[in-house]
Amino acid sequence: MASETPLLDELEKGPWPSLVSEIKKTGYTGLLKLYELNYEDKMTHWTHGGMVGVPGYDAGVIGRVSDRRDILADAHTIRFIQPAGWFYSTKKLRKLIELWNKYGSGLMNFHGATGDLQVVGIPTENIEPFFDEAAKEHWDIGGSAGDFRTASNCIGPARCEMACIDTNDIYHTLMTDPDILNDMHRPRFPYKFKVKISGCPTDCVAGVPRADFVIMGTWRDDIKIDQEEVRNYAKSGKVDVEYIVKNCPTKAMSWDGNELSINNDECVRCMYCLQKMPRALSPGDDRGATILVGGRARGRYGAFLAWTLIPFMKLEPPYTELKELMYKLLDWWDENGRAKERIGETIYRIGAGKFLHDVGLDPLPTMVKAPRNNPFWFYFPGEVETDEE
Amino acid sequence: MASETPLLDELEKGPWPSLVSEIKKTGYTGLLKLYELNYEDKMTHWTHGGMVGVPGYDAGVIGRVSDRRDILADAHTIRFIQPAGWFYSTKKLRKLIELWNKYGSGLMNFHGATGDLQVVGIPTENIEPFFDEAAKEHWDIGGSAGDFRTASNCIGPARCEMACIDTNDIYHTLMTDPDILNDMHRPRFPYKFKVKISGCPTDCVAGVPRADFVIMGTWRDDIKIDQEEVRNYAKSGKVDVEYIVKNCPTKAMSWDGNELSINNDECVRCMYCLQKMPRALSPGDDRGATILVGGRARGRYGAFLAWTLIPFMKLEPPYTELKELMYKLLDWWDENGRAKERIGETIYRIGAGKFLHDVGLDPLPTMVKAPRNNPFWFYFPGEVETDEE
Amino acid sequence: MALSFDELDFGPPDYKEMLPPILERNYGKWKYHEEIEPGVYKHVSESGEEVYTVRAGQPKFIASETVLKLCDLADKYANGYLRFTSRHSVEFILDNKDNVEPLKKDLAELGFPVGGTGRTVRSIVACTGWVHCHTPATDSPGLQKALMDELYDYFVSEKLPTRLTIAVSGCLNMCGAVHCSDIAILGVHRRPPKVIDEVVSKACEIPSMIAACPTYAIKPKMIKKEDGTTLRSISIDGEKCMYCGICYGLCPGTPIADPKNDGVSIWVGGKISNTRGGPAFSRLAVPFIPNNPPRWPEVVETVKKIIDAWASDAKPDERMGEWIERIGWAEFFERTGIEFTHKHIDDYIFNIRDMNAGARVKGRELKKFS
Amino acid sequence: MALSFDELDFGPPDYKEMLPPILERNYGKWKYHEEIEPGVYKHVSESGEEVYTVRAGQPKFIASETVLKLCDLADKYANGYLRFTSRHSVEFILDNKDNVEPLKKDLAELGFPVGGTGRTVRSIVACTGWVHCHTPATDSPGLQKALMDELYDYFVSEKLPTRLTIAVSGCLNMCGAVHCSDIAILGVHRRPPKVIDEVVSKACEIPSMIAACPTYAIKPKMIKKEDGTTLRSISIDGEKCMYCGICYGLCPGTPIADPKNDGVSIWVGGKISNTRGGPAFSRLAVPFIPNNPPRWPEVVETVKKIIDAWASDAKPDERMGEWIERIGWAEFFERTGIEFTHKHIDDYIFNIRDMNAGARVKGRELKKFS
Ligand code: SRM
Ligand code: SRM
Ligand code: SRM
Ligand code: SRM
Ligand code: SF4
Ligand code: SF4
Ligand code: SF4
Ligand code: SF4
Ligand code: SF4
Ligand code: SF4
Ligand code: SF4
Ligand code: SF4
Repeated sequence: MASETPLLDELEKGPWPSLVSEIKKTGYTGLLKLYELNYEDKMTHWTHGGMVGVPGYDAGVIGRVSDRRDILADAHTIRFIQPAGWFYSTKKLRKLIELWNKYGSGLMNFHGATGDLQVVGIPTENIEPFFDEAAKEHWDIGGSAGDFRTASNCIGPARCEMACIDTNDIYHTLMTDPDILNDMHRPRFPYKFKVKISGCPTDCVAGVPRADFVIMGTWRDDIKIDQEEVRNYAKSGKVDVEYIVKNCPTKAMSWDGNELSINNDECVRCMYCLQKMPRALSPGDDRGATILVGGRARGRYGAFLAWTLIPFMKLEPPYTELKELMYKLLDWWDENGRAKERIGETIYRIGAGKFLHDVGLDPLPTMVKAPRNNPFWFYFPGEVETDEE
Repeated sequence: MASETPLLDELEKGPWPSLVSEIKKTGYTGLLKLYELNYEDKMTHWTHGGMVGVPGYDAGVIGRVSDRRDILADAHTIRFIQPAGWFYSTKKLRKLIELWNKYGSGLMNFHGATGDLQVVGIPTENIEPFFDEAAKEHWDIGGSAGDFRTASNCIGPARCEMACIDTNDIYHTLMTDPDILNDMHRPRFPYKFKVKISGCPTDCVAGVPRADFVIMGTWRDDIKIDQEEVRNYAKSGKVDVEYIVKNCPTKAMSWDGNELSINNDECVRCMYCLQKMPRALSPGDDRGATILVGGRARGRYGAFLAWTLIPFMKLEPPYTELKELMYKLLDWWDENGRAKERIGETIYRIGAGKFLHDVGLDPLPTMVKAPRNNPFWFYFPGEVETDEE
Repeated sequence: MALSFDELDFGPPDYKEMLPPILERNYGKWKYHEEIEPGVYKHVSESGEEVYTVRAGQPKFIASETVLKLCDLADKYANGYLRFTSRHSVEFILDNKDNVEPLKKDLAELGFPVGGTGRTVRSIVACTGWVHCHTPATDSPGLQKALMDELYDYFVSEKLPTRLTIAVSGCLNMCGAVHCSDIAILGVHRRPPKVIDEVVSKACEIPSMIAACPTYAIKPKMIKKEDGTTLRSISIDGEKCMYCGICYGLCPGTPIADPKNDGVSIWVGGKISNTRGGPAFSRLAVPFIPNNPPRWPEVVETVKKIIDAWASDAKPDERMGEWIERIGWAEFFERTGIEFTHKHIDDYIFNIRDMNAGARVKGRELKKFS
Repeated sequence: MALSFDELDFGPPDYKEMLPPILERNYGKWKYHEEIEPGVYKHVSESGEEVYTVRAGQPKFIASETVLKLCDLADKYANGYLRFTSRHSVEFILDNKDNVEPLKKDLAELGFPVGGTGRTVRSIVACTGWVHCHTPATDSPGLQKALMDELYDYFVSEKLPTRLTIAVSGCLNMCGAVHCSDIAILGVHRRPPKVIDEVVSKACEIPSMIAACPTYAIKPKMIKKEDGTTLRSISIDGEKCMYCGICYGLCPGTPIADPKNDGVSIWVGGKISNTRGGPAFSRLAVPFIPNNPPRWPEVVETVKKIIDAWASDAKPDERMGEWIERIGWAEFFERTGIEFTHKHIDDYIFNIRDMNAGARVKGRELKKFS
């Protein structure tokens, strides 16, 4: 018998695990047909499914409907807030899967690019009972629309020697904060607001290009050097110490074949040398975080990278200073942002100087690569003499 | 008797030659008073003097009137096209001065920032008779307003071993071209159009930041090296060859203490090494020019630096290809430019890709530092399939 | 029965209850790590304890049945815990070195490739695409599969100068976060949405559409019909529209999908981490390749060509963008045989800063381009 | 009697008739040059001939009487020829080495400083300013004089790491081409032009004003007067105006000069030539210093401070901007004691590219700014 999905079947070949085989393993046959049709027509047959969700929540469920209702009608996506660091016990997962198989398609996504645990393909009428049961197992729904999105964090101190902050604890504290959860589940902002937490400037959670607010571990004092281990690396032949020294972007290192020295004042904590020689080098002890603002992937003015707002902030539970800063920015943005404008764009449009002035932060030379090169600026009221009258 | 210009008198002190003393040496007493008043009031009392000029010309005379007609009424500025390379014979200068003393204030400016020989302070009724006589001595008037401005050129082959093109001859050929002179004396463009000609990438005439069209000498073959002279430099102790090699921006050089070698494929003709060791290094023999477009000092979008349009063009008299290119750009700009928009801005607003397409030049990777980073472009008609109907 | 408000807003499960015990014991005490082989890390704690991580790639979507199988492996070898990474690999964290090989064997049986550490291609980040989204110009999950099949060897063994990140997004919303990847595949629409006036007038809220369009390309329009009645619809300014498809999300009357003109673009040289030169955007390499499902051979081939050019010449630790910066963009186009076109020259907001200001042209280009 | 059209458009005098004979003979044959002492170059031709150039500074404006004296010197020592440079120095080109010293002596008597070559401050490029222009916020020629008096020693003797270029412009039209200078002084207006409705309505062509404003800040306005008549005037949008003064050039009813608020800004680190890193813009150092004529002591002092910080630390050939790039902007502000303010952060078109993307902050700044 000829296959009903000849095109998709091609994607079952080859060594990489096949998403087509995965779809086939589920009972989500409507999707299989629709997906094949998409391949045949070289276009999607999905359309937006309008507002669907669970009572009390205005976000976190992505409405999906196909334009070929004969094949597949409504089949929505639910975003669950993932646990910190994407850690799971099989016990917890098995229970969720049980419920998902009962109410939904059985197709899952570990994880969405923002970080959520996503389950895809649930008819409208099943959403509420499914969530009722999932909630009892402590699975809460994540973000969508103009809200505080589900954050994400790198593995941090759980398994990484570079971690300068407790990424998991910060994440969990934020994601269980009532204000934040309220702002996640009831969108009120001009657009989405994403937070990512990396334990060090390596940025393994990709915050700089993708998050509106980035918390990135760093340290103020000196890189710790174990000279013996440096020599071991050099001797082992596996690590070329000279080459690393040469590649240091600030030329802050020197190596005489026996002793490595680092000019910690010049070092920008790029993490290159530490990552190449983790046995020998480690972050200092005076740890905290750099706070960056304004990243996003696309947008009216193109992509933005998040930039250094606060060079260094000590971070201790309950992270009150952090949360206050975050809400200071959110409030400013809420007041000044236009529809569909991310905070970085609002700052861009209004001007970083004005933004800092408004939120009461000091301008610092570390915020810029270089000062402005054009004379087009304005004065705050009071800076300029007006006519006496 | 107390001085009438106590403030300006302060500027007669000090070792640098004083422009105040110069003004005092002329008969331009009205200016002295007005200028003192400007210092007293901390503002200018000059206003624009409307359209003044000589019959047949619509540019080159800058109308000046003061708002204190009791002190000084009309006193205009005339721009004369300077000779190539700013070379003068005293004979020629003396004759001009004779006429200027007869009709004008006696105050001069060698030179205006664009390059013209400027004479400042002539009443309206004297302009015509002055120019009548000056013209007989072959002093022609330069540019102003939306026209082809007086060009300028570095000393080039007249005295510089770096010169790869004949800057003086190119300048003189352009500045005596009937089309160009017509476009200089009868403004018809959206805004000014400035041309600067440097004999090599050292850009001693500052074309890149200031000219709409820059002609810059360069060469295609290899830098000529006199190894003996390199060794002499090294031995002399006056030149640190190793340091120069280290500072080469493309790391194209190497020096073993005896022999200097250059990877001419990597070299970007930055001129650093040649300027440091002129006895030893000189430009290759296959010479021509890089053509750049779009520089300007200020403007709606801030300052622009001119960028590499044509990496290499052979330049031989009568420079027909050069002139044709220039007019191709001028025509495009004339058609597409908005009022008060320099050509670089028109290209910026419309897009360099579209500009190249329109004028029929090939896009080259040398035009950019890096390709675009955003997906926001459009397709030319014909590139996209339309609906069959 | 709906939950009462009090029972809402409780947040994610507590990670502390799901942390492998060895990680809990050594939390914040890690001293160093070593890559043992592709896909396997050893982390050593100050306490002396060692932990072994086995990392495997997975497909963009996964059946619950398969997740249960992963759970089985976690129960068998990893004390009942597993985790996923920021690039969506799955990780098993072992407190017993002896479990590494058996686990690898079981994963191989399940069809899960172990790798993606060190000098490998990392797991491709892909968005939803044709599987479940309404705006894609191409199918990211399918492209992920087609590419990874071809690059499989680069994932399971270390043959590259350093890591290579690839991301795929179905459209310029860039949910696959493509814009800072070593190589990025981005679906492109090449025409603004069609406007089907009848549908717009019947089914759509025009003011919301106008407000939602990020480029202010949508304007209201009134059509006088022959029968004397009027129809309220919209018009889209083709010079402003960025082809984001957001309006289609609000209104079935403005479909953006266009089989004849949709396709794929390729971008190169982006980077995220602060290491060495710091973060950088990916830059346009190929503006358009038509969609050729199910396996997009032209895209796969071009990606392969780019990787080969880089891999054969880059120095150790030199990421794609760092390599291009060293050899120059002109040379990149030369070596990959990719054509440089008008579209490579930025004509968007910041373009002027990307032009080659001054006359700095390499000797080799002076010869070539004259 | 006016010239007929045929007699117009003849262009500049022929330079060939004004070229010193030794330059004509050796045109295009120069082999190398050497700086003999500050202000004196020797150029050697392939023919073996040597030419000596003596360069001197001059004021922005010069009396014809003084030009005649320069002509006298040219006749006496330089075969009746002289030239000026692109930075407005005057040069005497001598075919006889023995003329160098007597010429220098005569120039000294005339008060013309010989120098401005090699590792010196170069002649300051200045615009017209209060001497003859209608838009300045400060007096460039006066500032040129005040600065050069203070920096005289740096002009006549070689005490700097390399050349230092300074330019002064009276307003943001930048006729002194300040934007790519090691140090730039730029006059700044801080308020848009005042609008004097009576004058505008009587004396000005409103449509031309609207068309000429580069920022589209001017809009027409109608005022109903008490006597029932109306007055046509304009309004200026203070958020758009860039303070260029162009409207005042067309209309005396919109004066831009404002003694209370006009003053001077200082910019650093620009560069023109393609050497090493290539051309670069000057960047804001000091946003505002009030006008303090006749000698602007605060400006002079700040410039001196900046030069000293650079000169005491820069490596050979390291221009101001290259030095700052090496030490970092935070360090520049630290060492000069100049305050970093909101105004240093670009809020104009391209600003986002100037932000410090990523978390790359030097250790010293992490300590300082926390
Ligand atoms: C599911 C997911 C892709 C995936 O398969 O991984 C996704 C899917 C969609 N994204 Fe996204 N985005 C997803 C992560 C991202 C990311 C990556 C990230 O968050 O790190 C980005 C780029 C980063 C950023 O925010 O700049 C991203 C940028 C967008 C945008 C552009 C937003 C912007 O500010 O420019 C849109 C359009 C919009 O929201 O207006 C968008 C819109 C959409 C919509 C909701 C399309 C729509 O309007 O209906 C997609 C729903 C598809 C579906 O059927 O579920 N998605 N989206 C990711 C969310 C899963 C999760 O919650 O974990
Ligand atoms: C005389 C001179 C300054 C000097 O003392 O050296 C000068 C003087 C004036 N410039 Fe200029 N500019 C002079 C070179 C420049 C330069 C430098 C250059 O050409 O290399 C620039 C910057 C380069 C550039 O073009 O971008 C320059 C950029 C401007 C601008 C801004 C133009 C723009 O495109 O943004 C204006 C305003 C305008 O024209 O709209 C302007 C306008 C003016 C006006 C005409 C103001 C006005 O509207 O009446 C000034 C007349 C003053 C007077 O009384 O003569 N001037 N002007 C220079 C011309 C002398 C000559 O012909 O040699
Ligand atoms: C597990 C993970 C974090 C997480 O919580 O999930 C992680 C974990 C580690 N990263 Fe990462 N990185 C992870 C995503 C990233 C990302 C994000 C991304 O690719 O989207 C980046 C930024 C990539 C970029 O710059 O474009 C990232 C840039 C790095 C780097 C810097 C690479 C460089 O170019 O210099 C290092 C250092 C190295 O590899 O030498 C690093 C090193 C490490 C180390 C070795 C640090 C340590 O001491 O343990 C960690 C384990 C090894 C490894 O290579 O994966 N990690 N790392 C992520 C694994 C993703 C995956 O499945 O492949
Ligand atoms: C005479 C003049 C050209 C003219 O036709 O008028 C000229 C002539 C020479 N320049 Fe220049 N430059 C002249 C303005 C410039 C300018 C334009 C400017 O400053 O506005 C520049 C660009 C400056 C900049 O980059 O900001 C310029 C950048 C150079 C450089 C590159 C300096 C650097 O930073 O690397 C050199 C090479 C050097 O000095 O080693 C150079 C070298 C030279 C040499 C030595 C070349 C030679 O072989 O003869 C020429 C004579 C020595 C000298 O230092 O002046 N010339 N030179 C100009 C003298 C201006 C003056 O009175 O001071
Ligand atoms: S960001 Fe730093 S702390 Fe987090 S996983 Fe990467 S290297 Fe470790
Ligand atoms: S962390 Fe980076 S900047 Fe600092 S010393 Fe190491 S390589 Fe250099
Ligand atoms: S630009 Fe080149 S050719 Fe002209 S004077 Fe300067 S160094 Fe000589
Ligand atoms: S001209 Fe410049 S780029 Fe070329 S070799 Fe010399 S220093 Fe290097
Ligand atoms: S990138 Fe486009 S196609 Fe992919 S999930 Fe996001 S909106 Fe959909
Ligand atoms: S596709 Fe996007 S940009 Fe185009 S009209 Fe629709 S909403 Fe606007
Ligand atoms: S810069 Fe301003 S003040 Fe100076 S001449 Fe030009 S227009 Fe006049
Ligand atoms: S000063 Fe310039 S920008 Fe301001 S209103 Fe007048 S013309 Fe426009």
